[in-house]
Amino acid sequence: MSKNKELISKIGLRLDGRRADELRRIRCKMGVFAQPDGSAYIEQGLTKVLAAVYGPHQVKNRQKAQHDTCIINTQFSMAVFSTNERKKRPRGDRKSTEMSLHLQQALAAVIETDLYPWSQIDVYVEVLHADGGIYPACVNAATLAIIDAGIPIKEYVCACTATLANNEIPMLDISHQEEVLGGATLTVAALPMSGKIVLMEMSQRFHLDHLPKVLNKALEGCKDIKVILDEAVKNHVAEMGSSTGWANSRT
Amino acid sequence: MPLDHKRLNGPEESVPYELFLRHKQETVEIKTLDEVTKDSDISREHPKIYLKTGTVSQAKGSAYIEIGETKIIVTVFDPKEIPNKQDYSLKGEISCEFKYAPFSCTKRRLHQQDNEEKRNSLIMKKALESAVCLHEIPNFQVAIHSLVLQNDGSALSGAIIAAGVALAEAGVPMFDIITSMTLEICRSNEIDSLRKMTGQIQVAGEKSHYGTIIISKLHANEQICQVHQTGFIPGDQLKNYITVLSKSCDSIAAIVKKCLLKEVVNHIK
Amino acid sequence: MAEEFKSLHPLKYYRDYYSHDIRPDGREFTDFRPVIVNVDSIKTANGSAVVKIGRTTVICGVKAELCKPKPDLPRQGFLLPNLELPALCSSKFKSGPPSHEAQALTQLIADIIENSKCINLEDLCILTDKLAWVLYADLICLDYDGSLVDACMIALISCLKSVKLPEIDYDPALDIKQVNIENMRPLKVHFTPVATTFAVFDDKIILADPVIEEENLCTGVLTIVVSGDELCCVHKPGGSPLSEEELMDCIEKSKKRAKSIKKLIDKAVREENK
Amino acid sequence: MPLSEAEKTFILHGVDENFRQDGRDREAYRPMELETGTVQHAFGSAHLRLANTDVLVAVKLEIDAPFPETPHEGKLEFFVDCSANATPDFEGRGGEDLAVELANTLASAYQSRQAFDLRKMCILKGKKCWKLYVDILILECGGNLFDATSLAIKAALHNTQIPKIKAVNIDGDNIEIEVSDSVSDCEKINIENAPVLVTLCKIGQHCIVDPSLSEEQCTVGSMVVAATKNCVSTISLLGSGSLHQDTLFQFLDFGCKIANRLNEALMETLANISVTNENVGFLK
Repeated sequence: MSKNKELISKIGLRLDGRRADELRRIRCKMGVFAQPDGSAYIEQGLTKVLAAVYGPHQVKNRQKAQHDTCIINTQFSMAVFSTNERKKRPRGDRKSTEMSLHLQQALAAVIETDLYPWSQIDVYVEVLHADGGIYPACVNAATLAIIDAGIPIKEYVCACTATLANNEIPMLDISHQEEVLGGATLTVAALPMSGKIVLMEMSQRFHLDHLPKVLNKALEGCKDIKVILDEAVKNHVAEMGSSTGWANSRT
Repeated sequence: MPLDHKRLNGPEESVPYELFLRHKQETVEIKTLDEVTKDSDISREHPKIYLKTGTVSQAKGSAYIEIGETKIIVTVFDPKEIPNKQDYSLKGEISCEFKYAPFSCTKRRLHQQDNEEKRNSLIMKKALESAVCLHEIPNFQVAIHSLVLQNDGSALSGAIIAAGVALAEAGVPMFDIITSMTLEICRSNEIDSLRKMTGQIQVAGEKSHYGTIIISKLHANEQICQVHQTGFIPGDQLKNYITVLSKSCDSIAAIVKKCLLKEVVNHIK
Repeated sequence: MAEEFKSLHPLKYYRDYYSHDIRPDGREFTDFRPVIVNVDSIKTANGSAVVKIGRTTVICGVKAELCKPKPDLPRQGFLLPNLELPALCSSKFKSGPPSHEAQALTQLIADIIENSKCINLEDLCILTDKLAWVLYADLICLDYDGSLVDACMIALISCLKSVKLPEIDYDPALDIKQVNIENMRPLKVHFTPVATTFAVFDDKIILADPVIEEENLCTGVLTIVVSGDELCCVHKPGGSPLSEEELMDCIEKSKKRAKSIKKLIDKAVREENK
Repeated sequence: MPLSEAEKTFILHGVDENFRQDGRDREAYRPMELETGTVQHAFGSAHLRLANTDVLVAVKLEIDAPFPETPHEGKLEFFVDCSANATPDFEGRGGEDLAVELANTLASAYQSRQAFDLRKMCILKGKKCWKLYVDILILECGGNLFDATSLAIKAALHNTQIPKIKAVNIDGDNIEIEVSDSVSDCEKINIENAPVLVTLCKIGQHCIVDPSLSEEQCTVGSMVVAATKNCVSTISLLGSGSLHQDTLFQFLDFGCKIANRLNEALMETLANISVTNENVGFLK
């Protein structure tokens, strides 16, 4: 665990100059594309993800249609140039299938699926640049895209990663460099308003004593992200609204 | 490359011996571009073609063609229902497979279809789609398989001509006779000037390769149903080339007609 | 009428013929179809042959390349036969990776070649542990009308007999290879194994050189490979049991046929070399 | 979405009058936005948006051994990925046919030595060369994919920085290549002759360029012409259907003319793009 010690310097700064509980800069935009029903772009540090939502629409494969709920269909894909080493295929490998599934599970927790029986919602995410925390960025982007599409959700679903630095300090929003150097990474997808955890995944062995600390940190991160996303949504809606002139109408 | 468990595997790596030839031969006969385009006889200059139907007894329709030294065999089977199709489609489909035999080229070909073969399959499919009355075979698929036994240029054109004849023999309804011709343009030497470029129908020798034009033609209405070109050719010259090719297609149409007539006469007897 | 009857009641159609001691194509039970061998028709290959037995057509082409011998067999080159049953030869095959049938037959052909020792793999070695020839012998069935193994073996052997390899000057110290294509030498083929296929119909009638319909309807198939006077291989994948007597009778017939086929191959190769 | 006969007639008449649905004339493109250097860790990249068509191109470099047939040439490979973001039809392997067709057309357009000289990519004859991976990601499909992609590729290649080779150490079969890691010590690729693809559509009696999705439905025949400076490097008919020879020639002339114009506009834009600008990517 000697490597771990270098993750935070004596004066409490991380490799990229952040403090332990700081997120990377998040920049996002909704409504990037015209053709999908909803789309969003998010940058968390250098990690960049595009998400597009189509639907709700008729179920493509009729046999899969459900009479009481809608199907959430997700596809995770990584651009071949998104990593340092060029990838051979953008999708179809085990990791991306797993990612699609996890994304689907996180979204199923918040979307009001019972409002759309016999229908299907497609959520596609495309990673343009991978620099750690791919899954959280995908979840956050997908949340924004779903809001952009106007699909009712129970609340935001946000995701964040956390780890333990120097065996004592919990650390938030891990970059790729820290992932490589550090130990176990905890990925949490949560509903920050109700404080419920939707999905939790651990990359390595981890002492149970440390779990509460790290988990709390990750949940705090989710809450911080929610604030940022919320603001982005409000700005977007205000922008869209003002362009249609709703703020000025007095009727 | 992943190991092929379904075939016998030899050494991991082998190289063609042609790479180490002591005397590199100049096999390409060279003509300057001006000569070619001025030469009014060029339309008759396409290589000798031998065309025969009914070569494969197991198939519904088949044809064997020789263009110069190029030898191709094409078969057509009975229309089958389109596989993995959920909705009813008003138009039929064509599926084309274009394959070189492993020993057909100077360099050994692998068993799996490579990019060139896939591209040729696609060009062949597009060309034949406009010749076949697809609306007469709704919801059905006609499979066309072509195998190049020896390649000496114009393989794709040969496959298209032979496929047209094989389709006719199989009784698939068609709008017209389809023909095709390839023009390979070769460079006399390494100087990259267009003036030095030479043109000639059907030249072997991949080293001096400069560009290729292939057209495919339906004759009753003078329609060009497929054109594909590579190389770097000035627009006006390209038009000349296409005119030349189009003329040479006309003379092939006569051969195709003769072959089909023979087939019909044989059938009546 | 006959065509309709044949496709509706194929078994009865054939039985009716057989009860008159004749086959639908006019042959007697033990008659073979005519064989045509054409050698060296593919110029891009190092050796090639097209063989027709009746309507069954097989083309074989050999491409020679250079490689390093295997470390455990440093004095040997490679001969890799491979049978393709492409979708174009019969409607029962699909394009894509080789079918089970193609894989099984490829293995059978490779075994026959190895057992008969018709090619000495050491002839293919140029320099021990450094350089050797690898001969890719690709057999492609162009028309599948029964007795495929027979056609494949004739095609492969005539093809190997037509193979000519250039002389190579190899300097192992500098790793310089020089190929002299003006000096082409033929490959030595020591033996001529010939395969003969029989079909057993209704457990009793033995048909020589069956066509595809006969193969499909019969109750057992038997392939005998003979090289000169020696028996190389008997391949009988299940089906009707045969008595020893019947078996010996088949072997005798195969021996006779092997002689005539060998003559045919040699003649074809000799004419080409003239 | 399929169009009705009346809608098709409307489009047809518009083309006849040289005044299309969106107010363009027959030779006009829709507005384009181009940004280079969008993908930070690629050697070169470009992001092009043509109306609703969105294409991202990144160029990656690797050191590889050249093909034995062309020992003095580098390698160039096009890979097209149709993202499902563009349309749900592309999910899974749905976009593969289009991707292969596009990659093939690009490969044959860049095949000629005059169009793109791969000999510059050779490091050591017969042993080492650069391999260029041109990866194209299609993020949104609003018609006219071929043109947009070719422009983006040309811009990405213009943006590409090939590191200089510092030293080559040969030790028997072992060849080690030292690559300069300084950002300033790079070479540019000459893209002067790199072809531009122009999709031409015949509607009624006229040719148009840059068809929108609804115009694409009205065409009786369409063709891609790859050209620069009046030299054609690839022509290919799209879809099935046939043309008369005269129409073909009309296409060719028109295609060359438009390609020249496009190429000039692109080269001018590329010359004026400032390198220092912080890129905005999708945030704009």
